[in-house]
Amino acid sequence: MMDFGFKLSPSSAVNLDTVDRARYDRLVQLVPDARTCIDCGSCSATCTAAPWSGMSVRKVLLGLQRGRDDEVDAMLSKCMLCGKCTMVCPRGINTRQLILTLCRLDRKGEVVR
Amino acid sequence: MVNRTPVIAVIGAGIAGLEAARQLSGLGYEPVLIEKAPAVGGHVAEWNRLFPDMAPAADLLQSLEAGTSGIRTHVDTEIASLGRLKDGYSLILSNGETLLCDAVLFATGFHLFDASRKEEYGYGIYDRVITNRDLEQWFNTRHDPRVGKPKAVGFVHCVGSRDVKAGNKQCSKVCCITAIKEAIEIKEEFPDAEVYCFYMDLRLFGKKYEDFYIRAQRDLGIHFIRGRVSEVGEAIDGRVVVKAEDTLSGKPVKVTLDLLVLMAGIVCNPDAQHYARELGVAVDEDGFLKSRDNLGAVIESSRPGVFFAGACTGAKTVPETLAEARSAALAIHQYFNKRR
Amino acid sequence: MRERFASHFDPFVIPFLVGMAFVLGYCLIAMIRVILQLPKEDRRRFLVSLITPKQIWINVRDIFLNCLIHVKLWQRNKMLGFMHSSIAFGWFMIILLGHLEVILFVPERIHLFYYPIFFNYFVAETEQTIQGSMLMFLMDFFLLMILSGIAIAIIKRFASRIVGMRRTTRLSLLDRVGLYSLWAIFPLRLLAESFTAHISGGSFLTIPANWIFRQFLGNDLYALPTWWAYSIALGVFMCVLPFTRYMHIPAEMLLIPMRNAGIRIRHPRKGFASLEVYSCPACGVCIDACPMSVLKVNCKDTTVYLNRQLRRGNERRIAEISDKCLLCGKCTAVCPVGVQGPELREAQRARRKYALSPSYAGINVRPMASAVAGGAGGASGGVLYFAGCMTQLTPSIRRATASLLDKAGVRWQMMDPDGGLCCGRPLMMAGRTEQARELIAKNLEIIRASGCDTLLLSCPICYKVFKEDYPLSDIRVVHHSVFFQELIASGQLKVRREEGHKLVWHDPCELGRGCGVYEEPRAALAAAGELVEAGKHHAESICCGGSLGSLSLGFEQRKAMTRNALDNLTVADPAEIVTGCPLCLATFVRAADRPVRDIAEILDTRS
Amino acid sequence: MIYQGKQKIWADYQKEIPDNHWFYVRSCIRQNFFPASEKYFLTICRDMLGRDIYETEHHTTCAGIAYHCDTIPQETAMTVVARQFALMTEAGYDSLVTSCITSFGNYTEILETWREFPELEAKIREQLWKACRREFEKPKYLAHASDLMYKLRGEIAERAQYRLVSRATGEPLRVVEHIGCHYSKMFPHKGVGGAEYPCVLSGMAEAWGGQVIDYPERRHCCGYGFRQYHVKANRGYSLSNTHKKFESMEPFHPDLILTNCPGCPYFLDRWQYVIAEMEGKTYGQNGYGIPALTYEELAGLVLGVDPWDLGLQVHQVAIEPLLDKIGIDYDPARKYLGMNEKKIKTPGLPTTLKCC
Repeated sequence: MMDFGFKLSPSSAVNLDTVDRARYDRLVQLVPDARTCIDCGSCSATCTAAPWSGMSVRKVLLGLQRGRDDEVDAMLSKCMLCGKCTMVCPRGINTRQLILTLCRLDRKGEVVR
Repeated sequence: MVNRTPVIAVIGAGIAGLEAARQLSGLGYEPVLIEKAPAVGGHVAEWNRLFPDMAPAADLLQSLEAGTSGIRTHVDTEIASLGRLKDGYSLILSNGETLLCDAVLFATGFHLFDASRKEEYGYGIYDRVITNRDLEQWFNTRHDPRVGKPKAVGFVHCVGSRDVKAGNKQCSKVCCITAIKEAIEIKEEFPDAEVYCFYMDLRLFGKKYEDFYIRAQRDLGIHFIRGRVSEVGEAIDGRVVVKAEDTLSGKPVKVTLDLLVLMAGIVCNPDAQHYARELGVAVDEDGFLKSRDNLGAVIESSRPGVFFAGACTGAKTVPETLAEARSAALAIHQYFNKRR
Repeated sequence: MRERFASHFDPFVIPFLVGMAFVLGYCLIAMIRVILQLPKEDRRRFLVSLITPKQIWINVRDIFLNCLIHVKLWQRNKMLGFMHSSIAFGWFMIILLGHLEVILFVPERIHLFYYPIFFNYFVAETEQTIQGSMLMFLMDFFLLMILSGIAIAIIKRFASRIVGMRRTTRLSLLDRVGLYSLWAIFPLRLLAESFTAHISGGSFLTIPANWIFRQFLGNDLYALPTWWAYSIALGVFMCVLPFTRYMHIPAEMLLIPMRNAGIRIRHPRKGFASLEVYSCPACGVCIDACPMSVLKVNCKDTTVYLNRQLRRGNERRIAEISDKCLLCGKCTAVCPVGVQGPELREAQRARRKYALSPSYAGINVRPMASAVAGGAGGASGGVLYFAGCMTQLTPSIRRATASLLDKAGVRWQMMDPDGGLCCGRPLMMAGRTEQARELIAKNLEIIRASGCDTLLLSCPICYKVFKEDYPLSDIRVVHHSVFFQELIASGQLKVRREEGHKLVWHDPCELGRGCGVYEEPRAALAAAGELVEAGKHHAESICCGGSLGSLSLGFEQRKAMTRNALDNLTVADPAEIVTGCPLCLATFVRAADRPVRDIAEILDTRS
Repeated sequence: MIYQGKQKIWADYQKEIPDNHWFYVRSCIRQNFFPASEKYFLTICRDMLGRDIYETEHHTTCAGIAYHCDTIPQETAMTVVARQFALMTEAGYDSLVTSCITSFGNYTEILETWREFPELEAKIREQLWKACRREFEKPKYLAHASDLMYKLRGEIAERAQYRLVSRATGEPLRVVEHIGCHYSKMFPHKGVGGAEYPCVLSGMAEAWGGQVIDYPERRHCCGYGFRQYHVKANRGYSLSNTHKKFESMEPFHPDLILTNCPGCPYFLDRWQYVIAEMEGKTYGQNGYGIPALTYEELAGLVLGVDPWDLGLQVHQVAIEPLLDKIGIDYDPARKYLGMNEKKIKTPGLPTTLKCC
């Protein structure tokens, strides 16, 4: 293929028709409350790990629904399970359970054995 | 004041007019209902079920109509002109009748925003784009080829509300909860469908509204995307391609839907403006009728003897409208007591 | 005295012999397996302890007190204590006396297993000597004792509330077989001995019974069948024993010396863990004790059911039960055997596989370390105060602690003024020990850099992990309630006592049961007001419901537990509820009908 | 698609377009891109339809490109535009028609700005006077050349020698329209049919026998975007925009793309080659591309003008399959003959995109 010195840039748009939500779907099956997130951001604001990975349960949930798995995994990589997010969540979501469950799922949404 | 029973012209026989007329007649007055449409009931008559208890709209109307059975009602009747008299008002109706009355109650309600004015959404152009009213009609009749058996459904909040360019900067108040109600109903009807709600803010202020929201999220998995739909296109199979920004992740999103429901907002009724001008009653800058005071006298106009009930002064829920109708009746009662 | 049969044998002993052989063989193999499954160093330590004289004495004492007398049960519930010890001790005595009889009267038959058990069938007229009638009396006495215990057991089974238990376990089929055969053994023995009492002799129970039976029946035809029935009941019981909760009888006898040797759970299923599981008598004391049991749905997630599912290998339920628990440790505190429910669960959690494992190796703590370097005020020594994650959400604790330290003139500095890393305890609780170690290493770097000699914690969750899992032998790790109590006692901190102001102390799980700190905070509080106790307190205090231990409990369920814990705390109608844990505080504040404060806040306002 | 719904909207967006006496201003770049288009606009209007259209060699750029590239302030552009108005006034015309969409947008924006801020207009008048001693009247009517062509579509259809219909099947050709962004997105009421469903091009295509097809990304920019293409670092972004449009229209199998902007046909044409070279993908039938025509070229074709006189040989995408489909006569041998009927050079053929 010919090199023109520039390339097609990939679209930043999320196509909800094709986005792979397998991990999210399995997660909400196991932790149904995860669906009730209202993106208030309390969890991100209080997060102990946020300074090191931008961890935010809100963004994790959103990223899963938008097919941004790499970002999700990067955020989860520094979570210390300290439980502050669970304490502050106004919807009473058990965010620690959410995170632990998520860590057990592979990209296809299967629980690793 | 003569010793006959005071007559009150109630303009509009929607739920506000019906309830006010019922109360007025109970207080010993003679209300006269004037309705432009061929039947009473207004917008509620077009609706299927009402939040928050999902009660059939027909039940509410039935009880209201039963309460107004003995009241003089002109349907299919417009008002040709209104005039002020020394002690009252005169209305010339389109059926040729002249009505002399001692007080006028505006129960003129609202207009549903004409969704085709938001051209980018393609209402009236794309086959799969309908409005909240169309969907309620479908719930009532189960007949609308546009609905079909959708696998993906979108709801666009704030169509014609909070939109300066559409000429309405006000919030229509009830669309958020209506959208969630309808989304739940659709999901219950078509459990396999993915349902998306595109919202700017979710304003769920009323009793049990938040429960609807949580139910929609947790039990039904309805997707809420914060972002206004910017444009809608039609794919080759006639489905609609919807573009919006998911403002919470800061990314544009695109989704192909089988059905797009536009939550047309509540806008002022131009007829009411017209009548108000004829009577010398003030109209607010948002086009709705202007209350004498937005705290203590929402149901009173700037003129004695002219009262408001319901959505003619701004978007209202059904219970708010009914409460206003009752308080308007009481205010009219006090008005006559003072004159006596 | 004479032996009745020259053959010294009757076929009816066969069921007993079969059962005996089976159960002995089974237990021997199981014991060897458990010992072999221990890690090498644990096994050595255990075997050495078995031949250490002091340990032998302790083991014998503990086995006697726990397995036969059931001291712990007596302390909790006299009725249950009596029931269990009457059966266990009575039975033990009957066996012992049986052997004594054989040794005294027919010592040449001691090699016959069944002789001590069926002595009265094989040997006649033993009551005619002084020893004989004495032994006969004792036999009847202990049989009566057992029968009274059995009677209570039967009542308990059908109306548990009478013996003070709200809930008991639901029995499995084999458990029922075991139970009914156990119930049957002793009445059958009474019958059998009664039928032969006019031949073999008897005492105050058996002779009158024999007399009555003879009035009705007038012959001995029923004697042999009842001995058969007695033997069969014994045989059945012993054959099903390994598969029922009664396995706890032999298992506990191994558990006690092993625990005394300091063995801990290292593997979720093997070795000591399996021994604990089999030592569970399924008495169900933990069901009532468990804070989750406020909601009926959780009753089946208590430790007794964990043990049952572990025995059955039901992985789905094991995972569910392991994740739900608050790890408050109350089940262990009340357990007559001392089964470590939380540790068992943590071990199950640790076994889990993850697709994604966080790593903290990349976190640079150097800025935090250099911020505390050189100790408070530049010199080494002094107090390093680590507030921890949860205290960030309860700034009042942090402020009060700082204020008290200043008032007492302590040289101190903050380890995490702008927030720090987590202590690692929540990861430990979730079974992610490897990750917790990484965090521990990072925090150590900061602590070492500070040069402090005391590490002060206001959060018991942190306190426990710093104390147990951080290699900090040269640094004193102390909870603020203890530290302030010392300052008050030494006069460095003056606290005004407000008479009549009732304060109740809530023992946080991690501080009380977790680290054994009960008295210091009470002493400190007593200096500030009138200390009252909760309904259940000290080791039996009820978890606030907010514990990080539970991985799956939802908010709504926790709310019910919090309310229950608050009801318990307010029985003496205290003016304020005081605790020493930011998580308890935050949890209680939401639901309490009166002020809830940290001990530091109370002391700060009174000093 | 509900056609009546569109008609309802079109009814709301009609503009007054006088059908004679126009002052014509050319585009800066079209003569290089598609040199015959402007020439044939004048030929069709003047010679075939007998209209009076005036143009002068004194007119300059409208400065729209510089304005949209952020290299000059708007006031400068206004003064340049004021000079064009002066030329129009001096020539005795009051209707201005522009060849370029950006010019049209620029003129419209300036007139609208003056309407809102009359003091700015006064200032510009003063500046123009100082600069070149000229005075001007604002045009009474401002139209884009495609507006005028839209107005004349019926007359062209009457004189048409070919219709946009497949000769083989009798089916109407599938036409994709692409409106220049500056045509009506800024001021929907200044364009025929508004901004969402403009009918300026679809009206022509339908009048000449074609069938207009809508596709989801029809509103999207062609990708030119001034700053995107001109700055090489952004050029991939320019290409990506075009690519997005082609991906969206692909399932509809369009026969041709009709445009009314200088840049659009150029980028919709040339980027097809670049995409083919980069991705190995072509969007027309049998490995060809989709021809992107200007409205003048299309009008010329239906009126029977020789394709090579219309300059269709300078398109990257081969035009012959379309000509064959309609049944337009052409002489392949004349494709690369110059004005003097002598052979000019034949371009090299691309590796992926099929060309004749």
